[in-house]
Amino acid sequence: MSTIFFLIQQTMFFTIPLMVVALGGMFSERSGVINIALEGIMIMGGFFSILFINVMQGTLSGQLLLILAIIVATISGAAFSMLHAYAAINMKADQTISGTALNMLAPALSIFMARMIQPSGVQQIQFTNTFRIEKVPVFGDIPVIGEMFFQNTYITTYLGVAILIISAIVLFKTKFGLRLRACGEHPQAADAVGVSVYKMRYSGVAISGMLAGIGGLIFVVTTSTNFNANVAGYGFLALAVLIFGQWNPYRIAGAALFFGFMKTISATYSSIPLLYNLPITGYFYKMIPYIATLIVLVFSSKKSQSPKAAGIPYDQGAR
Amino acid sequence: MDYIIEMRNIVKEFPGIRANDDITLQIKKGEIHALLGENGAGKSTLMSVLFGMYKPESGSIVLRGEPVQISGPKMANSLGIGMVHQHFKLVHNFTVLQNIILGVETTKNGFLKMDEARKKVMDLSEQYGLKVDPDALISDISVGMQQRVEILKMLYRDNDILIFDEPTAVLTPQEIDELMEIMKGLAAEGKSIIFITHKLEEIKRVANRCTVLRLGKYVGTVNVSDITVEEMSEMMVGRKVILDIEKEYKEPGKPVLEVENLTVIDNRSKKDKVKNASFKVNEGEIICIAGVDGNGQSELIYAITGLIHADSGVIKILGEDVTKKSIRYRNTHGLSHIPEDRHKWGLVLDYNLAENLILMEYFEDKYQKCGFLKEPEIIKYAEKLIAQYDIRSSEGTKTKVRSMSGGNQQKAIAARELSRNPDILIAVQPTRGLDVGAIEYMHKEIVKARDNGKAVLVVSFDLSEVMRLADRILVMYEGEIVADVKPSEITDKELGLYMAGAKRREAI
Amino acid sequence: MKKKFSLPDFTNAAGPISSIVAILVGLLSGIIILLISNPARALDGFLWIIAGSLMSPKDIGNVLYYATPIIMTGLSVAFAFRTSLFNIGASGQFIMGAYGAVLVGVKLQSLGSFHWIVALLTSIVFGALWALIPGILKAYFNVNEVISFIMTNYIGMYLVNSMVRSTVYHKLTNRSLPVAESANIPKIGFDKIFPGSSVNGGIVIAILISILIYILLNKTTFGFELKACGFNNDASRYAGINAKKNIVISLLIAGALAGMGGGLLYLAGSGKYIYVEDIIAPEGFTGISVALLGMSHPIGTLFAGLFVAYITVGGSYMQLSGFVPEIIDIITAIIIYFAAFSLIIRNVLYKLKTRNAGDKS
Amino acid sequence: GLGKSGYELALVTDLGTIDDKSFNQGSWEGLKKYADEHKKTYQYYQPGEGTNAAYLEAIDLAVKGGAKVIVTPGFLFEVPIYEAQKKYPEVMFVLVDGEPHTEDYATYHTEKNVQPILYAEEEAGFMAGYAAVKDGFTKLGFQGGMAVPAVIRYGHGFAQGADVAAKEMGLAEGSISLMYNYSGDFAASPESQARAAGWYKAGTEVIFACGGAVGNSVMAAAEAAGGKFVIGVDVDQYAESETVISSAMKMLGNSVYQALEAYYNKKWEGGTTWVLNATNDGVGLAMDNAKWRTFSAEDYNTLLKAVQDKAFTINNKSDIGVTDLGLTYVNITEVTD
Ligand SMILES: Nc1ncnc2c1ncn2[C@@H]1O[C@H](COP(=O)(O)OP(=O)(O)OP(=O)(O)O)[C@@H](O)[C@H]1O
Ligand SMILES: Nc1ncnc2c1ncn2[C@@H]1O[C@H](COP(=O)(O)OP(=O)(O)OP(=O)(O)O)[C@@H](O)[C@H]1O
Ligand SMILES: [Mg+2]
Ligand SMILES: [Mg+2]
Repeated sequence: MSTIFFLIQQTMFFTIPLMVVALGGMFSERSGVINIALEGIMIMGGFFSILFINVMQGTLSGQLLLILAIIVATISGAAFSMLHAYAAINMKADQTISGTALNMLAPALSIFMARMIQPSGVQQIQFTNTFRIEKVPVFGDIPVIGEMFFQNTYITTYLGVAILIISAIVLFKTKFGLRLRACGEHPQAADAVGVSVYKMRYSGVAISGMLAGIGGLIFVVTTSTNFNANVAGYGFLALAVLIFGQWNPYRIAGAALFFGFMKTISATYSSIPLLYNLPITGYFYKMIPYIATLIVLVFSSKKSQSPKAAGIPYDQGAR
Repeated sequence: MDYIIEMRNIVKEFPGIRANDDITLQIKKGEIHALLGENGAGKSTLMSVLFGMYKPESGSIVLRGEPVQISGPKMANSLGIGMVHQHFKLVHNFTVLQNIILGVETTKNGFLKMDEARKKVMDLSEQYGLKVDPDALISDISVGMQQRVEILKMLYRDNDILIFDEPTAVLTPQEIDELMEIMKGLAAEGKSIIFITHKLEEIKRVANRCTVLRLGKYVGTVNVSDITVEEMSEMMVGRKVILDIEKEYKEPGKPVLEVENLTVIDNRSKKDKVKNASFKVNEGEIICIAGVDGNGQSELIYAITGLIHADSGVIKILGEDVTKKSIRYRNTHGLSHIPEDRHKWGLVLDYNLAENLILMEYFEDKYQKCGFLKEPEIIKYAEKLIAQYDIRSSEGTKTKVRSMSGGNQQKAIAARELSRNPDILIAVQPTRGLDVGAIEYMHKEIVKARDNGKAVLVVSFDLSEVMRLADRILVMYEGEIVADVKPSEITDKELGLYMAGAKRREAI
Repeated sequence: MKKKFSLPDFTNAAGPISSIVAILVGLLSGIIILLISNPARALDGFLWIIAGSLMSPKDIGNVLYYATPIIMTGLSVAFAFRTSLFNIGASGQFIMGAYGAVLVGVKLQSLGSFHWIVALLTSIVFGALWALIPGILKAYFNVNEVISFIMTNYIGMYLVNSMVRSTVYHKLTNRSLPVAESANIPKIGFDKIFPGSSVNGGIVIAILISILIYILLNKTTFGFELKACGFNNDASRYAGINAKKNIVISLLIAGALAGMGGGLLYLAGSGKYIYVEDIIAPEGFTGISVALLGMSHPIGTLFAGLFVAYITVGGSYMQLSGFVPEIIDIITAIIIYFAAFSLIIRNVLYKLKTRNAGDKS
Repeated sequence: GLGKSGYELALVTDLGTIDDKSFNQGSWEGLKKYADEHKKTYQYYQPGEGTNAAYLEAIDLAVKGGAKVIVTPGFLFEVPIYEAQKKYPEVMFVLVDGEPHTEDYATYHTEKNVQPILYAEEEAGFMAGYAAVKDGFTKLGFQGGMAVPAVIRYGHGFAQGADVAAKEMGLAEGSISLMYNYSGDFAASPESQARAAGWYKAGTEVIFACGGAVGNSVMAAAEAAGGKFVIGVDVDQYAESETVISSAMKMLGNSVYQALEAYYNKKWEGGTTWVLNATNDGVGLAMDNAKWRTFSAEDYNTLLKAVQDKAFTINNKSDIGVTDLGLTYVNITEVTD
């Protein structure tokens, strides 16, 4: 039983950042802008928020500091994503190109800035993790559920779940969501009924920036004690989760869970006797999440549909 | 004055072309005003200016006596102007209801309130006889219903100036009748309607006045009751147009295309789209397949041309069973195909004209050697076709097809398919969206092929086209061939009954 | 309209011109960054970027050496783009190719003067086979290629690590064994022309392949089919082209190109080994940048690869003025960012041209 | 004026950066300290890629930049320095963690201008493993980074130290468990965090984290698990996490500092290898901020003395596996690849 609790807790460490970032990507692509810059945005969000923690941790600590850091990550991610929005929306740029450029820019820029800002001239940014919650009051004492979901956790886990629910509601139940989706499917139709395609696309990209920024912070805080200008390819994995999740919030959550669980198995099989004793090599375990994803895709891709207008710059004049 | 809307001296330029050159258009309240002109005359552009999608270089718009600057569709809507676009602007994976409310949603605390919207839509639908299913996805409904959705969109916004850009090009005769009635009803209620169409008899039927454009310039405005169809078309083209085809009787030769008990089942819905269809097309004969859109015509043609595979039955070309053969095999063994959707199937829009003209033959020894393309040969051939079929474009063989007008794109496809000297020519909706001049040309080419002993199979939703072209008419209804008649033996009305499924032939 | 005289055809030249504009903007931003970080030495630093790689034959040789693998991965990405496929999996194909080359380079020492050829051919086959998986998944199971490429990047990395350990492992250094001398690509005299550098016959192969790909795409029926599929899958089906087969072949070729890039680098005789580390080969991602800067044109990609290598070598000299080499990455990123604006630049050029034409008529 | 003003002291990094929490960083800190104290100009250079040729180019660059002494951390420089020592006879090289040799290991040769420095990491690891078992831990873990020789020697020493301590304490054979893994990289990652968390969950009490930033992931896992510990590496890492109980150190900075001092004081000992071990205080266990429960400073001194006196035979081969060490008290679960 406790192994199961453990697996669930660990799965969250992989799942939450992947899901949050993929949901961000969903808003961007649903508005019609392909965002392969998620990796770069995560790095920028991680950079500024960890730098913020690094600077502030003398005076602040715990959840308040984390919440402020989340705000910093949100703003910096959104700001960085505007470079992509400007290229994709105003300049009608090829979205793959500008995304690639930002993925290249982010690590170089954050190393450069870290070296400039930090007195020691190093590129890593240290922080002390004062954010873990041993046990959530009240909820943590509920039998089974408490141990599974409310012990040894971070507020970012609940933030992730909240983001999922809010994303789904915003996308499907609000005026904003309806208009956003229209812009990603048929921008001419949206334009013809007076919806500003530019505004919606800017909003979509900005949300993707915010969520990817947050995702960068979550990634670093839960897995390390310093930031070194990378997020280990999780931005690209989030992109894969987005596609795997077929641009739908619930499916994205499912895909992130699936992938996170597979990752957990492959990283922790050595402490699960049942798995350790199987005649399977460590490298194979490392490959399992990726192979499993491919296999699932083979069976689920036949009817996969991306937003129709994603990746196509919107030109008012064109028909 | 008592014009509800006046567009004065509108000039609109695109790179390299003046699409609207000093055009004036005056619409009276409560009238149906037709806008007439050849392909590329500037009709859609002018309407886009009125709808705020283009900003004109010069000119002014006066609405109900007040000069206005229309900054965008949103403002146009708020001024009461609505538009049904030539290419529908509907989100394919939204429901009917979602499409109607998009842009004018009612919300409570930021959440959509669909119930009120639904009631209003249903009321309007009842009041104007515009039958729709509010919860159906656009991708699942017929073109006719999609158009009703577009009209409901305007009514939902309480628009009283309604623009219809070529609304009938995609409708069946019955649907056209319905639309005409609806338009008359709307006008009677005091709404003003601008109606763009290439079909002069429709103008005759519903319009009060008609403004004619030619090559971006204003030609004149006339009272429809004062003018004949012939005069109108002369005004538009600048010369006389002969739409009636001179076709001599020809005894059909041996069968070229034979379809036996063909059945096609849709992968997704598992419904049979074509049921047990059998027919023959003979040398020197034009067979037209009539029917309401969505009754299996597309699937029938796809199966014959190999784009989808037949679930059962046999297809023969010149006696050879090709049911299991590849598309390439059929194309090289006597089959030519002018597809219904020229942008989806017919052309590689990013290829230039020459490349598109050899799209079906690039692999032939004429155009390649050891896998290398023979460029001089290709250019020479393309230039020959361009001259022969009068394909107009800005840069000749090098023109990107994307930048060509719809009519000329269609000509390019026709040139390519006809010049391959096929045994069986299949043409689907060959004149869709073309102006009368281009239609005249297209029809001539089809008849010429027949006269040269080719077998021709035409699919059309346009009854007048069917009546004019066909030596024999097949009617498809729900995947079955329900009639096989000669045009001389049947009236439009009777044909309509077959198409609506109200009548079927007794036995085959 | 009669043509009396006409402007050079800027619409066709717009590609190169917009890339050049992007490069200028990128370099300009480079100066600004240098000025921000150390105004006193900014000019020094900038001169290094521009001229550092032209200082000696050795440096020029190294530009050619660094350009070789990224031209290949660039061609791989560009080629797939031509069929409308985004080969974000060049990294996996690259490392697979590298492994194939190293395997043959280490194990089959008896091949004599054919050794390097067999090793290189193996890298091509390994790269191609690795791209075959996403190709088949795309063509026959509709699996989005971006996701399967990302997955095969990781799988390829782990697989190569595992195979290196079981076949050609040098435990003391945790990397692959050195390949035999005979497996190194011949220097064909470049060691005399550019003494001290690592350049070898690989660059000639890369250039020849670029030209070959250009011919393949633009002069052959096969290229005609591939591009048609890329532009309009439906229309090419209508024209009787087997689109599925073309997707698979296109990715096979893309994989072969990236795999060959791995072969060319690991057989360069510069002391390159496959490290058993869990890091995805960066050459694949550089290939995306190179392809995009080269506007997915084979010859453009060739020049883009040379350019990226050129400022990278120059950029390492910049360290002499106290600047970190990351600045080069920043500059390259900015260049690519502005390269994305080519559509706008093209439109401006087009307007200039048509206005001019309009004036004359 | 390209390249006029020079840098007298230079460091060329290998695949890592100067803040890799490993030998690049340690060496750089020693170089910096000396340079700052003695007002020397200094700079580090990053090679274009990880090949012998690229390392040589970076050395060329450093020489061009006016370097008199070049520090090259890591065994990857063994072959490049073998070339460079002849190419630049007037430039001094400090080769940390290696000795110059040819690519095929056939010829080892150190010129007068090269000061190779080797560390007995196995001794540091040995002391860490010994102390851990003496402190009462029986469930240990070793989390290496890439399996490079220095990391392997740390790990093997750790296992041997634990084995010896268990024997001394009269514990039963196989009573010490050791989870053993090389992560394959030097980066913090969720995978390493999860692996360590799994070990802790399954009972592991203390993990010797020996792979640069991989250690940060282990620390994150230890913090999350609560009541679990980490042994740091190379430098005293107590400041990085509450959970760091001690660190197995090698005096990278010191030795680089000393080599530079020797050069400027005309006491350069190039041509012969410095082997830094417990005897010459080149390696050790961090005790100043240690949080051992029972293992005291006194215990450490006894241990150190014994190691210095070579009282234990510690296997330092890096081309064998940990299970080849033939340990009896330690039950090794090797998480292999
Ligand atoms: N966005 C555009 N950019 C450039 N040229 C355009 C654009 N839209 C229209 N044109 C040009 O303007 C002219 C008028 O086009 P428009 O679509 O208004 O014609 P139309 O009368 O509606 O024709 P049709 O009967 O074929 O619908 C055409 O020559 C066309 O090439
Ligand atoms: N982005 C554009 N740039 C230049 N010209 C354009 C553009 N979009 C459309 N056009 C022009 O608009 C004209 C009409 O295009 P369109 O495809 O609407 O033709 P159409 O006759 O209306 O055909 P359809 O039957 O498909 O409605 C063409 O002449 C084309 O040159
Ligand atoms: Mg029109
Ligand atoms: Mg038209």
